[in-house]
Amino acid sequence: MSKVGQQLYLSSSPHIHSGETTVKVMRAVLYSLVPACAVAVYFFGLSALLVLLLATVGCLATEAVCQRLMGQPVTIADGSAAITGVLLALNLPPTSPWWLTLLGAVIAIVIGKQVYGGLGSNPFNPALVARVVLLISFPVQMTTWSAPAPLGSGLDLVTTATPLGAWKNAVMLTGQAPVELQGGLTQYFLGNMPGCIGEVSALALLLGAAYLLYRRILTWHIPAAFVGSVVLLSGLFWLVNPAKYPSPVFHLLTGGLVLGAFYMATDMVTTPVSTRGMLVFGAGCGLLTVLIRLFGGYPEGVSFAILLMNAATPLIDRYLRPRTFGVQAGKG
Amino acid sequence: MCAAHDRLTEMKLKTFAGGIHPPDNKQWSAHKAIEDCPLPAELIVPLAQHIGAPAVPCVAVGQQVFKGQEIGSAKGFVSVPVHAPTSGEVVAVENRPHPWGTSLPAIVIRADGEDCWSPELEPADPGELSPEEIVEKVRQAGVVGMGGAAFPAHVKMSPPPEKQIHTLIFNGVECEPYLTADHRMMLEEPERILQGVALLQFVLGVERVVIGIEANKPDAIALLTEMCAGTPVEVIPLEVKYPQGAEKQLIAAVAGREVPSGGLPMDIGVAVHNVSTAAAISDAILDGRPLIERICTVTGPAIREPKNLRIRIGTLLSHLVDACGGLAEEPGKIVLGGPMMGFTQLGFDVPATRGTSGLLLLRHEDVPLHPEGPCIRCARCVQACPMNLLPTTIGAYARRDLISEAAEYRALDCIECGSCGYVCPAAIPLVQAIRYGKAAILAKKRKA
Amino acid sequence: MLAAILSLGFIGMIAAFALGLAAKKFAVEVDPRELAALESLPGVNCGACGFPGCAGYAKALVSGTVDLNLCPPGGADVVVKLARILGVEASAAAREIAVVVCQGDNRRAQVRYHYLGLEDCTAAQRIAGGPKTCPGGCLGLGSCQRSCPFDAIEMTADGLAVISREKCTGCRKCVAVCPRNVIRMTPYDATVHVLCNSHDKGAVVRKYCQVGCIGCHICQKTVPGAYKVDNFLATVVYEHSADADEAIAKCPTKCIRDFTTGYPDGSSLTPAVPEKPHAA
Amino acid sequence: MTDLLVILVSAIFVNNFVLARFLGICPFLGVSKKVETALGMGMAVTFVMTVATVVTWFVQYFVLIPFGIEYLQTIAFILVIASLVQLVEMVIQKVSPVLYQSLGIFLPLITTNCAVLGLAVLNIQKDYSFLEGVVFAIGAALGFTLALVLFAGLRERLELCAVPQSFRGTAIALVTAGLLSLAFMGFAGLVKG
Repeated sequence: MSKVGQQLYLSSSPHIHSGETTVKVMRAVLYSLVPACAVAVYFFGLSALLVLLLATVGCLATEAVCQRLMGQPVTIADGSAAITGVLLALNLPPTSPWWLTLLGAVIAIVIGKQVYGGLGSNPFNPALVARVVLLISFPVQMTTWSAPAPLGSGLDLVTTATPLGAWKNAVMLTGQAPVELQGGLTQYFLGNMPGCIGEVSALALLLGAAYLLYRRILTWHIPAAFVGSVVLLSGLFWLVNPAKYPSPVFHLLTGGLVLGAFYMATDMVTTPVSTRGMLVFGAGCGLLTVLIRLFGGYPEGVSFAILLMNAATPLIDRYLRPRTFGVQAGKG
Repeated sequence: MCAAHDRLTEMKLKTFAGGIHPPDNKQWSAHKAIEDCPLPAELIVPLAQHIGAPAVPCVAVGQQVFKGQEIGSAKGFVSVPVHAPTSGEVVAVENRPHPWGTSLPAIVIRADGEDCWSPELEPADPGELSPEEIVEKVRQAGVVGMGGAAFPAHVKMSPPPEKQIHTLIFNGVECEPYLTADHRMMLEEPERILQGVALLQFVLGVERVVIGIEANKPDAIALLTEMCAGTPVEVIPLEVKYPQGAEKQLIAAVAGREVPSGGLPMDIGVAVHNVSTAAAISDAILDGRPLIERICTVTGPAIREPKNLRIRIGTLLSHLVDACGGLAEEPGKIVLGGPMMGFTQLGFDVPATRGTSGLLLLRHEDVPLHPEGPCIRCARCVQACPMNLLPTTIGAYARRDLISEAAEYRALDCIECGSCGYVCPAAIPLVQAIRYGKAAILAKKRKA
Repeated sequence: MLAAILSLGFIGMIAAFALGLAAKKFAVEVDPRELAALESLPGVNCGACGFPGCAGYAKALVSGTVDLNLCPPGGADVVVKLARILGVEASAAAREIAVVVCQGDNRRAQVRYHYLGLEDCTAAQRIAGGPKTCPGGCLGLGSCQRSCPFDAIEMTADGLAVISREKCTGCRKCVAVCPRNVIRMTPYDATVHVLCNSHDKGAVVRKYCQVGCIGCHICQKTVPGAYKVDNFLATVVYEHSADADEAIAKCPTKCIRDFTTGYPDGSSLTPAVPEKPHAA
Repeated sequence: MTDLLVILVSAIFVNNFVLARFLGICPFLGVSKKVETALGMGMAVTFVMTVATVVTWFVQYFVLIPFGIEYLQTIAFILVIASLVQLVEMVIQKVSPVLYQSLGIFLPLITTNCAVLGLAVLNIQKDYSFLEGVVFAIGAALGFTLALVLFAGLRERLELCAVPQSFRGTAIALVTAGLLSLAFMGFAGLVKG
């Protein structure tokens, strides 16, 4: 038999691997966002495309510069910065000025991610950090919405209010929900409504999410708990006073709920690891979202809700560990 | 057979929570009948082949020994003697490379080619033996758990009186990918297994006896079911999932009960033995023969002709490779045992021991090499962990030497099955990190 | 005005009374010497003394059952201070520092397999005894570096730990963490060391390391008394090592080194020690 | 009843003492390295805040106002609160040495803690009744504890992260506190408090 040289590998077990890698996971998430981006470009035209490109390139460039400055290997090829960029763009209005988009990209990567040590270390979702910073710092630019102008329709982007914004205004002024908002649910589902680039089309987002579920990158827990608690709580208010509070379906289809529940709240890095923890996390997001939407100062609460639950994630992880095999419930 | 397979896939199979589905790769050797490995010229019998105190040599250099003669005596209760695997001359009692990674005491025997059994070994009539006598004979025969852990079998056969065993489970799961030794034994030598089953049932006085087999071995399930018809032994097909064959997971699947953390199966009235152990017990009593050989699967993409070999304990791995037609290719990794829990070796100059269920040779391209990245908290390890632990958290604490935190997250409950490491997309050596943490926790406990 | 003085005074009286009562009722005895001892300790909580942090050591000190010189980071100053506080005779500990007695980095010493796994020497040592062929050589995975509370250990690009003479406080953490016992405590004043940790025969050492001690006795013959060779490995007899540096040039494998003239090759550390007293 | 609830919710979330009013930053940064310690600190603060509110309310309405010496409010409050904290410290040291050790030097810090003093002053400014004041105090203390525990959880997690050398310690803690405060801004306008 042949002589074995020093070319042998020795390691601890296991000696085989599933073949799944971080890069593959990130790529799959990017692929799953393609439909939402396509719909956005269809409805909002070149300005949306520009925001998407600027945000993505901005995030990649910022990450590369940060890592170069800190003398670390540049890992922008792992796709995580690109995801942050795309998600950030999807959370911006289609008419965002270029400087706003770039600023958001820098904030997301520097404050949201790299100061914590890069991939896997950030406690808050970087894209949401950037969105909230921008929302608070530049409320005008961040809440200037435009009605969709589908490609080929010849329409220009016209400034208008989002359905949630319109509802909030009406309730503040008259105490009553405007009737016409309840009507366009099918249009909302398809994405034909004003809003952030990525939050308009529930259909496209769900398509992508279905792919992620199929690839087992998403588990159902967080989205289900998120959507479920929103339906439950908003349904409760709706049943009590349908004239003032919008229906659960309205809640689901408008604003960033689908984007939030399936993409932002499922960011693995910033969410709990145990099944029970994920359910609590999702339910907490839903609860806070409805509370902020119905009673808060902001018309949309998804971003804040997720950030708040991000903050609670370490505690959830700590107190909702899975019950270890062979340990009686309630003991250790 | 086909019908049996269909029935298996239709049934809701018993299993446990968590676990993974690696490709089983048993096709390399599953259809190969057991072959006798040619007797090597020299056998190196390590004195430490089991969990517990190593045996103490009781022969001198130059002494002639018979096959089956005791050459190392047990030291203490949790220990077993070792025996000469063939007749010949003791040529050395010294440290030799051992599969555990260092040089350890071993007895080297030069075979005389006669392969002559010791005249002192005599078959016994089990009907005339008391349970205690059977246990003692099993101990003298050096029988250990043959699934890999090599825990002395007589210890599991003599539970303290307050722990009455009511369920006896035989492990024919063989959930490690690549390995087919138990599978072939169940197909080719079921009588040996069932005789051992009957003996254990008698010794422990149990009502319920179960043989658990993974559903990817429909032929073995069909055969044993047929042979057990009319006996109290029940054959239960189990879902194909790793680590179905881990003791605690097997009990959970079959008996629906959890072994308490830090406890033993006997704490909940269960005893688990491997099917090959049952066969070895049968040999020890009915033939009076000690454990000097076992079935070992030599397989993997780097071996020319994968086989299931009947090998003598103490055969060098190089000899096993030669018996399988040599190497097809330069190996990248030599693994003793299965790919999930086996140990890598530095070369082929170590002997097979009683726990050697397989020799797996991987090519360079089969070795997972992609570099470790940061944990993205994807929770795959959490979902895969059959013990419901948080592997990534324990690993992170352990490698930062935050030992009490690792202990708080129950690192000691880890069974090191490797499921977390298998699924980790960041290629973090989780099992190694947790092992490191466990060792540190135990060291700290000893100190305190 | 009067109201202000009176009312504030009244409130103050009540508070004082309540506090006085509480001070009596909830009094907790703390040995003032313990506080003083804690104050004089460096407070880095390195654990070198073997107690849980400086507070633990301070408590143990007051109990009078432990030595005063268990705090290497504090050095002689702290021993003197502690002695004054506790009213005992000071036995100043000679300063000791840790030295990695190996020069066999991955370029000069043979690596016998590709190690995959944790960047940790203890973990690697468990995989077939570690990836270095030499049974005593530095594994170069940096466990000692990570254990050092004073950032005194450098890992060279080729995987060798080198300890800075200036930064090392002699806390022995690295000594405890090294699975190969290749880090030794040496007197600070001794600057010449034999940098090898292999007891294998010369011929064997030559096969796996270019810079290992082969046990040739030349150093011992050159400077009698300053070296001793035990089981094929030379070591410096630190009590008589004044002229040990004369053997450096004679060593055939260059495994003797004077740290005042340079750290092992590949290290970026620069020797910054004043000339030796006898070298004038 | 609704008023009390509004006061409570407002004090916990909307006008969180740490994250919206930026009071009590010192213990927030100092005692947030471990969740257990943070909980202990939270309880100590809750106790001190409630008792301080009760006592200062009485001092204000039965001493300062009747004697017309409201201008001595700050001094009087500090005096009362400082003695109170001393008292708490002594009791804890006797009753739970472990808690005492982990709270360490931060217990005396409550003495001059602006959160406690700020609470007492705000109470008077807002013309709260006695009951409202107590509810406000409990809400503020719960909000403080919530922020502290959330923050401690985050910091415990940061211990396991590869934070760049220059950001380790207080720097990253401050960044995190900022982001946490940012998230709490989502509660703005939730109730008019």
